[in-house]
Amino acid sequence: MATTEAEDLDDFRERARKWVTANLRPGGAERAGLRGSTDEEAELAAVAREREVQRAMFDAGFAGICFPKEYGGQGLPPAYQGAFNEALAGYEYPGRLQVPTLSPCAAVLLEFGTEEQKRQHIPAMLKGEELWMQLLSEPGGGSDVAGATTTAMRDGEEWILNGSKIWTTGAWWSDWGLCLTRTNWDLPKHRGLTVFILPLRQPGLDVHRIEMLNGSREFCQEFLSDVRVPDTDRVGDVDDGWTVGTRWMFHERMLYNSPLVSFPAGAGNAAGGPDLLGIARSAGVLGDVAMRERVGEGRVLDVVGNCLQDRVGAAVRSRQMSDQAAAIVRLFKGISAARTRTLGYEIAGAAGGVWADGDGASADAGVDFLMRQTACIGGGTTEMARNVISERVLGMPREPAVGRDLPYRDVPRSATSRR
Amino acid sequence: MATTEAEDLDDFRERARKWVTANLRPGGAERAGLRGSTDEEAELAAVAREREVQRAMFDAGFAGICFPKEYGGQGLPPAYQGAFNEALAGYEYPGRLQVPTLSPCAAVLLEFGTEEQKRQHIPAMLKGEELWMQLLSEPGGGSDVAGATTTAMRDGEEWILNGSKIWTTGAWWSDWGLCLTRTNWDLPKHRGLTVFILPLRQPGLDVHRIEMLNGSREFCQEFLSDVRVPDTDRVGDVDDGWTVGTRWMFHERMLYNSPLVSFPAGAGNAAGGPDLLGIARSAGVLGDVAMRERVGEGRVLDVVGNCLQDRVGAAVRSRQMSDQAAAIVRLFKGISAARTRTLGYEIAGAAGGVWADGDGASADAGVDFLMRQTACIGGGTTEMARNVISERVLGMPREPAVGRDLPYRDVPRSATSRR
Amino acid sequence: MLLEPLPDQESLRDTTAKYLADVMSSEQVRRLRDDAAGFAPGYWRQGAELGWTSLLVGEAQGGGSVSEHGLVDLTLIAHEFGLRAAPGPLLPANIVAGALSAEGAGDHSEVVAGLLSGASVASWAYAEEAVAATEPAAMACQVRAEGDELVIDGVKRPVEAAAQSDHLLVTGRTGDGLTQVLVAAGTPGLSVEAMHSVDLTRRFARVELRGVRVPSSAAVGSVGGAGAQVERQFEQAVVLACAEAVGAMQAAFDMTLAWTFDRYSFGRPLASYQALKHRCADMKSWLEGAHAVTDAAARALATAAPDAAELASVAKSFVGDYGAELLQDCVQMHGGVGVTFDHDLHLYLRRVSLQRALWGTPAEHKRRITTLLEQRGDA
Amino acid sequence: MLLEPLPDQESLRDTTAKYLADVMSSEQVRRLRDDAAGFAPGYWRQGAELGWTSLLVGEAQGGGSVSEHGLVDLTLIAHEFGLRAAPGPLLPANIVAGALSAEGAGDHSEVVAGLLSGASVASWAYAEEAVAATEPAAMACQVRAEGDELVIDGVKRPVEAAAQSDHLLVTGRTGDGLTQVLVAAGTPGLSVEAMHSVDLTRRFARVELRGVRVPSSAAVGSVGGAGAQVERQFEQAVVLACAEAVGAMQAAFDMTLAWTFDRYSFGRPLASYQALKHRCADMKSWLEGAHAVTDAAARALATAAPDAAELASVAKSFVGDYGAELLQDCVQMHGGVGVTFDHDLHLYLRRVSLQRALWGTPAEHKRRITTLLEQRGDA
Repeated sequence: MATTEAEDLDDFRERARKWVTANLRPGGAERAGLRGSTDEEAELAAVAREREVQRAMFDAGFAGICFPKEYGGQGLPPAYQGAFNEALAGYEYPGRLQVPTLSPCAAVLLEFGTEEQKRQHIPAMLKGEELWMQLLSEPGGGSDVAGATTTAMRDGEEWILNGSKIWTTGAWWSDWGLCLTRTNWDLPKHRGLTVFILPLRQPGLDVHRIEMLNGSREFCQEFLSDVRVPDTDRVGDVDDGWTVGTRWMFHERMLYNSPLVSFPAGAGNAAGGPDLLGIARSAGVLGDVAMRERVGEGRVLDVVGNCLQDRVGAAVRSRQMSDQAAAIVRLFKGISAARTRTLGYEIAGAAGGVWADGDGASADAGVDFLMRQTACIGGGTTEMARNVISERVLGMPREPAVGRDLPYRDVPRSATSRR
Repeated sequence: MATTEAEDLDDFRERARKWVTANLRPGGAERAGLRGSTDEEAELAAVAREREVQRAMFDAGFAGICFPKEYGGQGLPPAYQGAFNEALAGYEYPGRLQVPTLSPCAAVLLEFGTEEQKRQHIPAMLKGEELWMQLLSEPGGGSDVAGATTTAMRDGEEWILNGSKIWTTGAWWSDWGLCLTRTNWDLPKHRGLTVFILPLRQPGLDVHRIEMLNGSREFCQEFLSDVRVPDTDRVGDVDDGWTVGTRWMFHERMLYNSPLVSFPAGAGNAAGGPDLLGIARSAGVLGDVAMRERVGEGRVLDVVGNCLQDRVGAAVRSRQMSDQAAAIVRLFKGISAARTRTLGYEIAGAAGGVWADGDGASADAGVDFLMRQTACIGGGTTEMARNVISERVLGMPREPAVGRDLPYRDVPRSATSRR
Repeated sequence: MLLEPLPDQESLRDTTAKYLADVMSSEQVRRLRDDAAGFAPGYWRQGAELGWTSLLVGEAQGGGSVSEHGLVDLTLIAHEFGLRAAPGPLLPANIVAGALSAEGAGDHSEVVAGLLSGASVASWAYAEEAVAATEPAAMACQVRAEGDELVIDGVKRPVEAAAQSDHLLVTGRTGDGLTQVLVAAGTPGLSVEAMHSVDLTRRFARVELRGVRVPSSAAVGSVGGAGAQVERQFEQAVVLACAEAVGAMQAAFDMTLAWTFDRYSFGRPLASYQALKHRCADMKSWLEGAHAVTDAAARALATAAPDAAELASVAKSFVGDYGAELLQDCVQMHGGVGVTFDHDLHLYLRRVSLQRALWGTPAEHKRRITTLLEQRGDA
Repeated sequence: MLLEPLPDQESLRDTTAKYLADVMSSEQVRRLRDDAAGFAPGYWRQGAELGWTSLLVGEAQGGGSVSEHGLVDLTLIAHEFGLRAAPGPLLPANIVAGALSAEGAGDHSEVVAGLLSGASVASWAYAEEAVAATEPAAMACQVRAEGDELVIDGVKRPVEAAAQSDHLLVTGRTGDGLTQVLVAAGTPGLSVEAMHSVDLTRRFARVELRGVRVPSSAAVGSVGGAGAQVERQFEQAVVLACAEAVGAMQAAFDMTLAWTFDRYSFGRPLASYQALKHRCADMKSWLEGAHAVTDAAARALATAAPDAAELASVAKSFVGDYGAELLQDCVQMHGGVGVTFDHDLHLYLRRVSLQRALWGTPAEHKRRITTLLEQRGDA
């Protein structure tokens, strides 16, 4: 490793810039969010490339910049990660290994993992050898993460897991997962949970790829049938999983302010929205002032969303706002992503609903429109964000939760998740 | 009176048409809803004219067409009222004497009043001698009508009323009111109410005209200080006022389907919205397609609102929908009225915010915009309409009401209405 | 749809509802994704026997309304199609059948007979790229008379079921006027190229006509004088598109409302959350508004009422805007499962989105309404 | 506004906040409805002593920023104005002071001195009827050179505080270029006619210039070459309008949130209803977005960043659209009392609505953004 204790920030920045330029391909956030990829081979190739890049970063001393040295990191202050992120701007980066592998997964292990767990997994993550996923949402659960019904029953020094998790991005090409389970049905909801580490490729764990309406199959559902996990793979105390879960959620909220992940500076601000100007051009309506207004509106929302993210990020860092304020950004970006896709469909006109090969940007407007709500659902719905903002940021009264103190087995649940 | 038992519908229609043509002025619904009138004399003159017209209708046998003969009505079936309404189309009509005087006030008296009360008041209403108002809303109460805190205390054969009512249209030129009071604070909210008749011009009853932001002073607040009401002016049983109130609300919802009131056919459908085409013309943007879209959008909302009103009205009459479905129309029209005023302000551009004498239609766009929410507040907020639709029409669970069974004195209330 | 259908209208609707329930489960709709035509000929023929293609055709030609108003009857069928996101060229086949059998259309009885029996399919080649569907005068396709023949040049897109059609009714310009011509599949100079759409079963194509020659008798109505007929067809298409979209809105709303009762979150059914209750109330108001205005437009068009043109545009604009919002709200309430392929919701989302984009977008119809308002002011 | 103001910025803001709290209660604002000028000269002079008019003027001319960036400092004052719906010609006086003291503006030091002391007031005659404020090239007002004089013909509206101003900075066209001229009140050919506005204290007028003659030295900047300066002034005006509107949004939001806690309906505080909680969450996101983009635009403009023009338009469009919606939501939550004259809410509703309409509507700025995007694409 090339780093020395003494390397100062400017030297580090310069070294990072040189290394990135010499070793990485130009590009950036090319992952097709809403449109999804239907090409399995291309997906696997991209994963393999990301593992390579992560390994190269590790070898050059740029992986885990703010992770402790004893687990393979560099032990440097956050400013160094910031400098590296600036160097990354405009280049490929191993996004799948950053989120959720390094945060929240590695972040949770750092806080709650045993020494053994940390030594086993964190260096492997930093080297790109272990891709991690969060086994959190459940088919009957929606936004109610703590309502997990996937059950872990103790059997000597092992646990036996049964149930199902869903909305795991790319579980089919991943290696490990953090899994939230219910270990005690006689305690109230938040008090009977426990977190486990489990390998995703093992008997009894069936990964099913979910087809979305746009043909994308990046999300998975996992079915767990008598999956055995040694007690040494438990994270945190038995029945105290919500203490782990609370921090897990915290790391999720803080992603773009986290020093644990590498991402090109500004990537959080990448508009990622549809190219409304391009759609207007390909639909032949660039001369129509009403359509020009719509193009402008889309740009307004993108730019304001980025300014808002910067403001809230700064306020959270300076503790003028609590980290719950991240929900403000989540809400705004969700709503505005849905709106810009609607604008795209409006601008495309008939060509948005029915298109020919070679139509240009307008050809994507239809499917983007069909998928528009995913921006308001994935990663916590906008409704949940509104709850958090009103209750946690504005201090308005909490929603009455039924049976907060009842044994969880007695709390009403969706039919599909009743047992 | 010219009517005979034998007059058939066609003859009636023809006679009505001739009478209207010969006796009424062309016009129609000229009352400035949102813009309000600031001219007191003009308002009083209009009230006087309506009393005259009502009297003329009475003398010609066209008042109270569906009211019982013993109270001065004509005792005819609803079709006759419909025929008269058709004849009224395009003519002035005594709107202030229809609503709330004939419905809900007279309608409530017909159902719950004593024989004496009916004989005293209903003929006088039909002759235009008594203008009635509803003393219902209270300053601390908002949409929670049954939460009345205006108190009536029994004193021998009299009651002593104290409290305040608000949002009474034109109480300053009216004669009588139906007043919902609390007569028992030890019973739950809905069980300690009683309704009284009271003259609006009497010592202890102070009518204060409220100035709105647009200068209109048509709404009033009444302050009741030891107002004495004889027990003979009580409507319905003591503490059973909510039975009266429920029907009172029913008549309010059904106004445009009520055979008790006269109104020009189609008046319920009068757009009443801003003249967006006129605004576009006076703002000089009629050639701008984006502004043309806005004009069209306003028209869409007006037309759909009218179609919706017709559909729901027909469905309620044929009992395919409950009368609670009126909330669907109320919601739609409130939202669309607010939207069309926003469209007007957008079309007017700078001339909406700052205008010169002689600017034309755009000169009203600014104040209309400032007042736009009144369409979503007055006559029950759109939020209340959404509650009714979701709970009563769609059958979704009711909102938890705090202290439904507590003595009302122990139920939390707004500070301003606590006593 | 209609609050109080006549008994014959009810039975028309019921037979179609039962037939679709039997043969067109959502599983079957999903399977048709991979079917090149999007529907089977037998399915269509059986539907034709139930009256799917006869309602705009006069009795003399073998068709007939079950009420006085064939278009209103047909909206009942379209509504059922929407309720099931059913496949098949309902809209274009009917528009063409109606056009061919209209007074002054000329003799096209053989083609009409094929459409009535469901043995053949026809479509309307009307729309063009980058031309608002609300402005037929702006279309580029040319029809010119040469002796006893008509020669057509132009590109039409999208044309529904063009590759599945035995005949196309092509609308083009002759000078400043409009002309409609019936062109048989396979006529030299005619080429059909498949397009993609947001819908799962409806198929569309780009139709190119290069010096396509047909005999003068192929004209439907007068050469250069078909403007009024084209407008009527367009408004019929608009109303049918709305009726189908309203059916899809109704299905999606019902499904979503039921879901809010079944699904629990934080120990309470979704239906108990006021934010969702209020969203459902808004949706209900849009849904009833969409029913109301579509019915009003169908009635106005069927009775040639003076406000028919405006009502058609009002309906299309409203159903397009609010139908799409309603469907997206349904998706939101379902969460991720609502955009999975195995769920039924997207079938309706697709249908509503398709109908929003075709036959004039909401924006285009709003502009048309303003023009109509101005004309009324001028009159 | 600024998350982390410098100490000097904070003290600038605090002195203004205290002064306004002392002299400008909402009762006082309401009383000023009947005041012809909308503000008292003494009020303005005292404000000027607190720095209200000096921040865009260089130190050499007696002004000076408390940070590096006078415009950013000034947004703090504008924000305080918004928080109190305070009266006074803050925006035009500063724009003119800045313009007169800019490099190459010529010598207007006497006028600048008057503005700095608050002894005199000036305004900017920029807008014209039926010309988008975002398109100065379309303005009709003409300035032509005749010997040693400039002759101005045109009609400007609305001009803020025109009747209260000692000088007007008039922007007009000279050929294809723009020219700015300082015209003293009372100059022959200049007439000022009062207009009405949605605001309670801000006064506007229609200013007609018929053959108004001034010496060439009255030009501010070069004749026919003031385009860039005009654009800068315009963007400054846009940002100040936004900053003020954001202050009004903040005041209205805070007042409304408190109201939801105090007000009970059906035995529960309004704040406990999820539908209202979610509305407040949306409002909070708009409010923070408005703060964020306005601060970003001010910073970009103060530092002459390449995206300054776009950010200014984005801010104006967003604050205009969402500020108005936020205020109307505040009205809705208040119910009828929110539109009574005696309540404070309408003071903010008025201010936000006014700023929405002036200096380019949201629609006009969206169009401008699209043009900027195209230019960027071309570059």
